[in-house]
Amino acid sequence: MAELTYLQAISDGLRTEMRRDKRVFVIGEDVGVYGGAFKVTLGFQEEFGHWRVIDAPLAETAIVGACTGAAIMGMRPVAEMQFADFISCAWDQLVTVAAKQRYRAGTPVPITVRLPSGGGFSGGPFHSQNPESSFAHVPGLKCVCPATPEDAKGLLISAIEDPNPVLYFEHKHLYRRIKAEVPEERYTVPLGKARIHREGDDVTVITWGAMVYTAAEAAQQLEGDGVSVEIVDLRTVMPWDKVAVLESARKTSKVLVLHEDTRTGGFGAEIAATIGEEAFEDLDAPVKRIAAPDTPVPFSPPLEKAFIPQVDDVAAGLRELAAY
Amino acid sequence: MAELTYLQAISDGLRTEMRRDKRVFVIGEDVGVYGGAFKVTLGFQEEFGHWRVIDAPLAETAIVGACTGAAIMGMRPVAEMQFADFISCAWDQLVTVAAKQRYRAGTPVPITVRLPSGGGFSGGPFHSQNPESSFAHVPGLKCVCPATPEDAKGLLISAIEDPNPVLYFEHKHLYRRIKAEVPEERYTVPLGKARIHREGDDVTVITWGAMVYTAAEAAQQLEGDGVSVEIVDLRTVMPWDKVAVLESARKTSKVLVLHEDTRTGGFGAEIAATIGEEAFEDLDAPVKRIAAPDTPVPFSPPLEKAFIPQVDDVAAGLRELAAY
Amino acid sequence: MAIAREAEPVGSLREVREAGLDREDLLDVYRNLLLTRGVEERGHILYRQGKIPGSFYTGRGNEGASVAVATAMGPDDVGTPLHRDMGVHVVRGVEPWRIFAQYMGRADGPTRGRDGNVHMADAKLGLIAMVSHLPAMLPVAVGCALAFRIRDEKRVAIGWFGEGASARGDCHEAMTLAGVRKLPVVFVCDNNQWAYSTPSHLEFATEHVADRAEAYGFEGIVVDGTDLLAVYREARRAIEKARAGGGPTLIESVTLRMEGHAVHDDAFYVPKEMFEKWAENDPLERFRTWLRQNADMSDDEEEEISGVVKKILNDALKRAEESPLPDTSSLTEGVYATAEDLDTPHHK
Amino acid sequence: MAIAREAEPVGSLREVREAGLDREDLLDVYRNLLLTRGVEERGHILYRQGKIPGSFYTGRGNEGASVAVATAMGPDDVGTPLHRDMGVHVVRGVEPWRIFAQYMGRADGPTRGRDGNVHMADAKLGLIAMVSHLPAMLPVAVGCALAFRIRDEKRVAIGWFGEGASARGDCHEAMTLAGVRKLPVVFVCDNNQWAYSTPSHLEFATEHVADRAEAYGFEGIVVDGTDLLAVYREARRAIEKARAGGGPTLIESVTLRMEGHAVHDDAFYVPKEMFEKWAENDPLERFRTWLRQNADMSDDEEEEISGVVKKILNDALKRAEESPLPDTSSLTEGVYATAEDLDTPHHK
Ligand SMILES: Cc1ncc(C[n+]2csc(CCOP(=O)(O)OP(=O)(O)O)c2C)c(N)n1
Ligand SMILES: Cc1ncc(C[n+]2csc(CCOP(=O)(O)OP(=O)(O)O)c2C)c(N)n1
Ligand SMILES: [Mg+2]
Ligand SMILES: [Mg+2]
Repeated sequence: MAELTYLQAISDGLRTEMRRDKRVFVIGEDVGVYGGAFKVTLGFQEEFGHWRVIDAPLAETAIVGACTGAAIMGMRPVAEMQFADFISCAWDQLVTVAAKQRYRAGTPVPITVRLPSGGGFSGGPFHSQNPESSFAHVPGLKCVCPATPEDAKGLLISAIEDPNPVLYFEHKHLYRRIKAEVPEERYTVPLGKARIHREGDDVTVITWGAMVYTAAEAAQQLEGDGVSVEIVDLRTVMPWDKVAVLESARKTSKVLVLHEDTRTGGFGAEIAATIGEEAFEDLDAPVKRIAAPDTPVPFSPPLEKAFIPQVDDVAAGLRELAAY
Repeated sequence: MAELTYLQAISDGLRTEMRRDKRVFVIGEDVGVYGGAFKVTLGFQEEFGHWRVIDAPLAETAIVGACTGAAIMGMRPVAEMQFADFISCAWDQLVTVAAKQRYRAGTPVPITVRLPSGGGFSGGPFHSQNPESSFAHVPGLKCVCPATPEDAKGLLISAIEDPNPVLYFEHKHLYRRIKAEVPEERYTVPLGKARIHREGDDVTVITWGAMVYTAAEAAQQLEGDGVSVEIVDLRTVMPWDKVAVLESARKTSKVLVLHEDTRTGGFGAEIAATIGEEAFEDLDAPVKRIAAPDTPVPFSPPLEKAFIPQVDDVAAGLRELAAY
Repeated sequence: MAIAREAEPVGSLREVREAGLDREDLLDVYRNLLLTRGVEERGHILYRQGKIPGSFYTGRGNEGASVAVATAMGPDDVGTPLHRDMGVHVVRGVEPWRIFAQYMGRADGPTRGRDGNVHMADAKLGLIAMVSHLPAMLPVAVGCALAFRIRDEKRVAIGWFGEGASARGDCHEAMTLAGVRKLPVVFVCDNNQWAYSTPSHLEFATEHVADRAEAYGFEGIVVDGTDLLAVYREARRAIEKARAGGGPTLIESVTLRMEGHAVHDDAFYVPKEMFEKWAENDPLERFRTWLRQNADMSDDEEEEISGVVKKILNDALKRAEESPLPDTSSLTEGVYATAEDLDTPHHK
Repeated sequence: MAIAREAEPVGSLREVREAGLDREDLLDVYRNLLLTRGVEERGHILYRQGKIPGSFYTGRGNEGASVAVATAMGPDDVGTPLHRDMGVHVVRGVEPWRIFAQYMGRADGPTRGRDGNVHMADAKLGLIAMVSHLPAMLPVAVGCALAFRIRDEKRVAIGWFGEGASARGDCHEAMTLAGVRKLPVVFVCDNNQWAYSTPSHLEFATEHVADRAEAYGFEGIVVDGTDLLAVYREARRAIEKARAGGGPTLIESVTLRMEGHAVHDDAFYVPKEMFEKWAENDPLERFRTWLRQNADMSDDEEEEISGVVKKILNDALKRAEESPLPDTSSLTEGVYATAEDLDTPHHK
């Protein structure tokens, strides 16, 4: 085991899979010579050559569409969006072609799209978004949102191996901030299985990505109040682990759903609605949602801080639930 | 008052506004000489000339982007998508430019995009979708989904008048099937105000678009069982009338949320989650959702019928709630 | 002034032999051409009989070009044909009964009733099912070519698109990527002069779509799409050029869409004289005449081929009508692929 | 072989007068040029001082071209400048202190702290704020031109884009629509030879982006972007042509991005000799020299202008630093516009 940052774990996962499977290739803007805007593929072109680490034109539709074609021809493409925000330029290729091809025509489209996402460093409205909710609504797509280095590696390998189009949201704010021991060998973390980040008895937080750490700090605060908080890290938003969520909801009877994406129509609504529908009799309080407000992500630090759910916001929500 | 079909009411609203306001123009594929794929703008080019009824190239990004520019220059553009499904090709222009311009730069973007949507006639995966949920999640956009001819006209005029980007989802299955008296003069129906389609005491259905009629037929069935069903027609999905929804939820204490779009992450989740959060103490049963399953819209009649929520499905759901 | 090269018509049998088709092949081509038109004509009848749900599209006027390009493809080449390219499916060997089953939404159509019209393809035959959104399949075709390039395979991908759809960004991005990487792809523009009701001059501002090829760093060719053999020759040349590492070509095949956009459209906006003029150049009639004049196709041969085609169509209709409607229990199956699904010829 | 016309360099004062600039104007242009560079240099210092959150971009090398095009615009013309086009904001009259306030995320920046960098514009000055997504503003610029055409106004829209962004579909769709409708729009490609780390030959397969103009039915021009006066002349000509109903032009202004993509990037991938060669053609130095040689700019004049610029910048920095950070109570305001918001100069 080596201690790796979240970013290094992503590189490691990708490199592992590229070494193992010749069908895997990487395509994206500046992924070659430059090693990618965040240096995830630094050194990859040297190792794998410029036909497996492809500097693409500034053309997201071509990148994703070409991945679809290559995947149908038996490759395992991994596209990098320079920022998750730019996936909006390939929306049609994903929802129209990649997502529906298996159902309509029986043709699987095993592509992975890596999406550096999330805010917290004044990236502004176009370099900070968390667009997973939009894609999770589209049947045929999968959405992965790792929170830990270990998951980052294992889930990326699963995503590449998966026979479907998978959007892999890597949270930029975790890139260099989060470090942990990561197995050196190849391993997979299954898509669709949540992880209990912290066990507790009184209130459950359902969350994913960078918010796992926000929730953990808030849970720490609540310890002082004698409230025991369980944190469920979804790990993959689509498919999402309903079983684990309902189990924790039934155990604590009080649930907070937390995400960094904006509130209205965010994926938290699906989770809250499902809990409300399937665990109605077990709830001792309304399922509460904490999420960003319904605005673009603002640039200026005080605004951005007010936008992204903070530890104190979560702690307050937990207290409210505990007291309900 | 004249009896108009839903489709004629849309034409009437558009024509009314174009006569009144020189800034209003129409752009889309085949909207001119042909009068649009559904003939909503039949005769418009003769009346308004070919610079106010513009046959666009097959280029949805250009259409929506050009509307944004023209709107910023003081026009009131109305774009027609040939089918709502094709709006996926203008996703980026809507969510990146139009939706965020007011918040970021203070520049309002008063555009209306007309979207013939919905299934029921074997249109298949690409001519039947109801993409309102995807857009309702994007702060800065509004989503209108009229169910009646009267609303179709009044809401379209409101959409055009509104200083924001408005997506106007017109349900193709209502086009010629639904007729009603429609005032001849100009009038508006406010965005964000639901309409009680039918009053009732025992169970509430929250829905919009073509599903209003499905709900109404189901409610009729339930009358025989002595169950009184209230139907709230949202009319606009964004902004949505939380006050009216919560009021009806509190009155009946049992709520069914119904939509034609697919279930997971559909806007019904937002409504159900909100009711669960804000009317928790008033509920006598879990908020139930009925929606299409998470698949593309299938083509073949038996599959499509199984996909789109039917009267019997809704009636069964209502019975279940009534018996809870 | 066209920038693209305008292709010559095809003359003699010798010329055609040089281009790779012997007499036997030519009779096969004729059979495929008849079958292509026959499938669509029978489809039209089915539609009028109320047996086809939804709408119905044909490629009338484009049969020759679609058959020609498919005939020029190698067995391992792949393509993304569109709604006017029935000939491609026929030439690659899709069984006609499955096409009728597709039209009628039956369980045995290539999409098992999940999609309609020509929104289908048999992956085993090297075809990828089109989506409605035009021309979203072009980047996909380029991706196939990219895979071939990465693996250093001598295979070529063909991407079809309409002249109307050439206005969309997907067309540009696909050609840009193909051009800068010199990928083995041939772009075939079915220029039938109308995009629904919209004439070409409202879709692009050059004389020909192929005039754009140079802007992407490759060659553009304009060919008369009613001249099957000329289309074949140009497609063959472009495909072999791509196979040899010469990069993409854009072939624009000019025809007229001889019917409405779809069955509900009477095409009132197309000048009558235009239809009359192009009716004189019916690709089927033109090829038949050529075969009689240049390849001595006899009455007997002609009759035999028509007979075979008629039988195929009759049998196909019957078999398709016997195919059941899909079972609703299958509705939610297969939205996501499983690992076993990857066990297709292409994924190996 | 370039299809686009290659513009000549500009020579004498007389020539420039003919193009519409008198000596006074030229000194103003010089002032704007100094101010443009000054704003970005001071910004860079602010960044290093930790006063600018997020990242920081400059248009070093492109100051001349951006000032030139903006100078050629008429007062009622509009535009969508990008991240290398600070000169446009300066020429149109955005007060430098507001730019610094924008950089620093202060309440008085044009976006009130909601967006950063050059993601800003003052609508009253005829500019529309860019989004990050490139080149999504081109269809918007075309839409402005469409409004002018519908209302029969003699106004022109300018849409800027980078040579890298020319690969995206938005570029194609915008030019297609502009071309078929002959709209009064001028497309200005800031070709600084790199898109982040990606060289042009991986973005497009022609020698020049402007070679594509013909594919859209209009003229393409390649101009040396370090030659302010040549860019001015070509922009002026194109703008007046558009105003007169002559339709779009695509001007490609060739420069080198003289710094990294953004402040964090040391541009290791750009050959050193390339920087050295282009450093000899610094647009500011080049214009200054020209003014001294052709318009007799004196030491006194030069000093005066530098002094004025320095004072503007100093005052601006001070005022910007006094501007408060936005109040978090404003966070959720104004996602949606109200009817009163439409009461802007453009909406009347
Ligand atoms: C992105 C997109 N927008 C709109 C449509 C609706 N539509 C279907 S076919 C068609 C015209 C296509 O014209 P062309 O590309 O010339 O092909 P043709 O049908 O003439 O063969 C249109 C507008 C579509 N299929 N895709
Ligand atoms: C659609 C989109 N994809 C990716 C990016 C990330 N990005 C920002 S600038 C840039 C390079 C742009 O190159 P070019 O168009 O040549 O402009 P330049 O920065 O060189 O002036 C990239 C890839 C973006 N802004 N938009
Ligand atoms: Mg056509
Ligand atoms: Mg550049």
